[in-house]
Amino acid sequence: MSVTYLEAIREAQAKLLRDDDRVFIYGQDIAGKFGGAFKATKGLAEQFPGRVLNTPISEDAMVGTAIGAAMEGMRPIVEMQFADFSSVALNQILNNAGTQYWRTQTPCPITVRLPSGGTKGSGPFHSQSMEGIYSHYPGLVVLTPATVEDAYTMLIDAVAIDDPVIYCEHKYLYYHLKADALPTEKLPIGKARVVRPGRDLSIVTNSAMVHEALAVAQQFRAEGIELEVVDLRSVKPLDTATVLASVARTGRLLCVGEAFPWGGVTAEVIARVATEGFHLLDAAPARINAKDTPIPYHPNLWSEHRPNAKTIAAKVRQVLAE
Amino acid sequence: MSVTYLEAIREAQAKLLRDDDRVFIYGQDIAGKFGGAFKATKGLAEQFPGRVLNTPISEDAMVGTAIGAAMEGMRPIVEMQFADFSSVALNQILNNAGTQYWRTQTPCPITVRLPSGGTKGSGPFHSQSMEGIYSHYPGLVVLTPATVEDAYTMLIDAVAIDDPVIYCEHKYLYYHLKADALPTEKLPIGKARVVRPGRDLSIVTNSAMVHEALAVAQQFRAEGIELEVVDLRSVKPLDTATVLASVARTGRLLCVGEAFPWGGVTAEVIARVATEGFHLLDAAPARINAKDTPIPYHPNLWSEHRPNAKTIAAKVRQVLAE
Amino acid sequence: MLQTAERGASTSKNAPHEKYLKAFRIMFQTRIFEEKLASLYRGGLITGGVYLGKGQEAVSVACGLFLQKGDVFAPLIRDQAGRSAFGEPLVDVARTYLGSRSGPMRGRDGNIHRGCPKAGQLAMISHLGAMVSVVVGKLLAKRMKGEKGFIGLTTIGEGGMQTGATHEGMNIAAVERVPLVIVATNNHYAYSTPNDRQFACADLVDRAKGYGYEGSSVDGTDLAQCLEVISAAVKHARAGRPPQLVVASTLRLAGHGEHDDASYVTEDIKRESFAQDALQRTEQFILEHELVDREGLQQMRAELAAEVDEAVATAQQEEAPVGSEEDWCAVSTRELADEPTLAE
Amino acid sequence: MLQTAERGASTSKNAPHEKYLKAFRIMFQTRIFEEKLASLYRGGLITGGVYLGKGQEAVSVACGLFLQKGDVFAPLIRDQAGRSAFGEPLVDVARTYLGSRSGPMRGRDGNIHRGCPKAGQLAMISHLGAMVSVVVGKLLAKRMKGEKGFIGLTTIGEGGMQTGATHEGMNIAAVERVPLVIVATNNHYAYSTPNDRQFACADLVDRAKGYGYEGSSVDGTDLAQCLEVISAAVKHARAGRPPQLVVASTLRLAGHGEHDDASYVTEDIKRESFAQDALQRTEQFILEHELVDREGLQQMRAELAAEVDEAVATAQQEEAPVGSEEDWCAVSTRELADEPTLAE
Ligand SMILES: Cc1ncc(C[n+]2csc(CCOP(=O)(O)OP(=O)(O)O)c2C)c(N)n1
Ligand SMILES: Cc1ncc(C[n+]2csc(CCOP(=O)(O)OP(=O)(O)O)c2C)c(N)n1
Ligand SMILES: [Mg+2]
Ligand SMILES: [Mg+2]
Repeated sequence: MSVTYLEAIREAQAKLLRDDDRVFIYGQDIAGKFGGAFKATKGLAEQFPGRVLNTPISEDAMVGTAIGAAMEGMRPIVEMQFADFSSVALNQILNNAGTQYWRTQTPCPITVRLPSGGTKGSGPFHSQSMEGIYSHYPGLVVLTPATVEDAYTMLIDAVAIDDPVIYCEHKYLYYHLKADALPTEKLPIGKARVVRPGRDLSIVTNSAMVHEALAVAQQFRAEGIELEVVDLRSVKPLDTATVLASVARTGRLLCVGEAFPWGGVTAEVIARVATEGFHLLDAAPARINAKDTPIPYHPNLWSEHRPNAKTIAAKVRQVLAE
Repeated sequence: MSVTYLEAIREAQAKLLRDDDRVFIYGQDIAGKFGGAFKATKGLAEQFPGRVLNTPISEDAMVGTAIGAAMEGMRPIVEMQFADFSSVALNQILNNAGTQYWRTQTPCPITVRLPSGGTKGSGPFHSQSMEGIYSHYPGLVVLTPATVEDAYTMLIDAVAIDDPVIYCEHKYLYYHLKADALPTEKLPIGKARVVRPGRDLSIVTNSAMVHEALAVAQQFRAEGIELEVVDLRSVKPLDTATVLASVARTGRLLCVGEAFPWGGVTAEVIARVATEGFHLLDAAPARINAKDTPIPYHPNLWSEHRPNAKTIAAKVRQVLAE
Repeated sequence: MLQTAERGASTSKNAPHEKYLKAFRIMFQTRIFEEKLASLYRGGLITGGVYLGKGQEAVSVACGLFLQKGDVFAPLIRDQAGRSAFGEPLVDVARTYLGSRSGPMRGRDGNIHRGCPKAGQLAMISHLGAMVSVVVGKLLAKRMKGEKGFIGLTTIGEGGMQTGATHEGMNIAAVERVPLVIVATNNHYAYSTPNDRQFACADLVDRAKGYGYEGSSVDGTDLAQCLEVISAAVKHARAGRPPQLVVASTLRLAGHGEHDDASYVTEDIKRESFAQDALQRTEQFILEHELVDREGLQQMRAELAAEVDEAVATAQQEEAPVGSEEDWCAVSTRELADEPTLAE
Repeated sequence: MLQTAERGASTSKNAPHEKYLKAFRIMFQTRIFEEKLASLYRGGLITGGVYLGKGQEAVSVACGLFLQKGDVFAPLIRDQAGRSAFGEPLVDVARTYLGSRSGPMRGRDGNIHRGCPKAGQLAMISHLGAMVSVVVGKLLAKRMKGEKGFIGLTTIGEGGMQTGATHEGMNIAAVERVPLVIVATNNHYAYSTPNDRQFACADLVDRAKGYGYEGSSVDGTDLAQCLEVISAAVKHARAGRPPQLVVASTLRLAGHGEHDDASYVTEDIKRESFAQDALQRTEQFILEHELVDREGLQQMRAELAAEVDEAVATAQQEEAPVGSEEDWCAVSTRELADEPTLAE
């Protein structure tokens, strides 16, 4: 039996509902037989009556309701239908959930699931990666699982955390990623993972781009070049220590991100390495992001808009040549 | 006669209304004798009947209405009462205004004025600096004038630009900054300015922090240390060339920002210098931002939360010591 | 699914609206076109979603039919009929679905996210409700520029009415007293969600009063009623009366999109009067009243299908956009693009 | 500003509500306290804004007075009376305005942005409407946990009703059928903005039906009516009837905040019946009906003022927060704080 990334998310939620009375799931089209636009809650409403609830098309109120429930001791999981629609819930997330503990010392343990990232033909409003925006503000934990195992354990951990968690699950990975079974081990939240050890250059990345990076690393292996790939897993907190240790080993850094180019995860990682690990660098660090336009609908455009194995490889050569 | 930063904003709007029939101003409490929470439109409603309009408390609709008017050929200026409230208009700004031209080739020349930044006693929801969030998404121009002269000319230029502009005016500067007269010259939008030439270290900053940086530079002068201060003026587009030229002169970089520490302008500037000007750096670059908590109400806390002359000076010494 | 004459009784009594046949023609072509789109989708020839208006062609066509040059139309996902009635070329629909670089969206956006603002038809963003205030802005600007006689019409679903954006947009329209018509189609599902998880009022038309709108209800399966009620709303808006809310009742007769088998739609609801197929009802009325005979309809179908086929064929022959030739610049002021070199 | 007995006639006829005197006492103290706050502000002893409830003490006190342990109260900016009625200690108000580190907000937040969620009183964020859905969530959770008999009450202004957040929150409350009471005070100004630029319906209570709420209107200057109508709404919610919308009519009798001279308030509106001072009306009623005599009122004032003075004095003696001792960590899970070293 194999488990997809999407199934891992569903299984994690099933386990959470089973093990903890305080958990409920709140979102659009997640209940009934339907089980969500991506089927991440398929079967759960029937299995856990009254705990998987459909909401009106009201993202602000969905999150506000979750905040209230969390302050009352529950552990709500909010499913956004697409990350992109969380833009209309952003005020509740940043200003209400994010400030609650600091202002009132009342924990606000909500988990907001954001189906994120690009897939073919999804266009400007069903493809966004918003982790950079949520990480900028205080009070939130922002996660971007890149593997089936992490999708599972990090969601379970997210719900256990006493703080608001933005859980960015990548839609492209839903069906593309498979593992043999659900994991029995885990890395704690807040720790990055060296997914492929290397010698010549560190690619630091997250979410779906981890897999592009691995493909590139595989390519370079044939040439005797060993790229190290670091999967950030959590972008806030960001595990600077693991990143610095990697750069210490390789001396070279390329950050790869699927989000827009101004700011975001790649800027933050480079800023940290430059400020805290400047002398570890043997060459200028580099980064590669999506282009600075809305995410295009057409596959021909989309595949050029996001970083891909070709553009990443070219950037790797550039950094290695320095 | 002297002109404050706030008066410059009012005068710019008066001139815009006078010179261009397409301009109107839309916002809460901006009309009548009242003239806005900060009086940035004082007198304008009476002088330009029908062109300075009060709106309901509906930030999303305020921006949506401006978008429609702009697409129809007008040049609306939207005043947010505080930058912080633009969080509930963010969807219209990012996803509607920001994508309009790329998607439909219809220009969307709105200017959204965001009274930004901290002042004493304003607390978590009346103090925010949101330029980092708006710059992350494509399609917008994001400006942060730091002087009376720039407040005036950049607002006039903003309205002339065929694209959506986020104009972040700093509330602390409203009354604190004075010039002798309105400017007769200007630097174009998109260009940074070296406000103080130096030799030993470049402080790259924007908005109110420019003045903290200048104060620090003044302090160091006594010790024979010459700090160069670069005012970014526009954070998107970001004038990398001017920043790099400054770092080329000084070999050392400190970025100072009033926003939250994860991401934002300081991360972007350091990432650009590290990637494009690595070999110009004689020491690790550094940055200093606000703390990673909501912006506190109490002046004792607030003055420690934001960067200040003391913390900036300490950081300068650290970078110089390397 | 074709219903008995009794259920269509209210229609049969009245003389048909002068635009009845024209409306039917558009509805008919819309159905043919949408079936074509569905089959292209099933054949893997369309990337991304396909969203059909099946079941609400009568409401939608009426939304487009009474608009004039200078009016603003902001359709949503189930408005193929309205878009055609407003004058959107069929080929542009095909181009957008098929990703032709010659289409109005040039492959940058797809499917229902299309429009031509210069021609008065806005290109929706996905976030439901966001277009309402944009229409208000267009109307406000027209008034400021001294234009006269224009109106704006936008559509929304019973689900979309629950967004904050719709509320703010509807309210600001009334405050600005712009000539807006908002046609809300309660098709009893928002994706898979039935009405009891969407709102709790007896009838959405009750919202009209709370905004200072004039409200009216319409049987969305009855073309004659749709034409009458929506043309009246348009006329009222044009005459300077307050904004108009029209609430139509229908059942969505397709999946949310073509990827969705809509198995959550209950058998009970399919037996409701609002579950009738507006197109079939219209066709039946036409035959009963001998406005067109069976043969005429056959011929009409052939003509309409030929137009659809031509539009699709044209779009299919056109070139797709090419990444390396694309202009990756999101601002119109090119010199203000941020460091194009950063994005590889 | 004191009005004639005729204008208060409706009140004088009825026997006073059992909580009438208790309510008056709180209103009275609120006025004394707010005058004190205003004078501290004028003396430069308060940093940041001061927002008074002058003119709407009757509505506000009624909002707090019928709530019980286990209920949820989410007050807004003009609810000093309601907060006191709900049990907020005066000293916590003084502490928050004066920035004492011992207050519930410990100097981190100020003035009206205070609360004690553990005691059922939420701490508002500024964004108007944002608290509505938070109350819904509290109520939903209580139901899930098996609690019984609780309700939630939140307040809003006529301006705040125009935000998308209020709309979504009100609607979702009805969908979840939680026992919510929302008391909207139409005090005819939102900061400087009069109603004609805020909404265009005849009466905001007309919104009730469109959400499936029960609606009622109340003269906010008449304490007896406020007690009656709001206690009824609370009772209805507690009994499981749909959410309740109460719309009160008043005039804001202070500036938006104490920095604002409110010179935009027209002379005409000050002559309206809703412009009466609820506290003065109540006092007059009490004297007329000899519930308390003048001397008793004098004595009451002295007692209430002494309590206020004590609260202020206590807060003033307490220490201010100190930046270097502050715990700069926004998450409760300390090990998940992001690199505290980054922030100097
Ligand atoms: C703000 C927002 N949230 C979620 C979605 C995803 N979504 C697209 S269509 C849809 C259902 C819409 O239902 P309704 O408004 O009733 O229109 P219908 O599809 O029935 O015509 C949803 C939830 C969206 N487009 N916008
Ligand atoms: C979303 C949002 N926009 C703007 C503001 C700024 N603001 C604070 S109070 C206020 C006026 C509120 O008016 P109303 O709701 O009528 O309440 P009142 O002050 O009259 O009690 C405004 C505009 C805000 N707090 N939230
Ligand atoms: Mg629907
Ligand atoms: Mg008000």
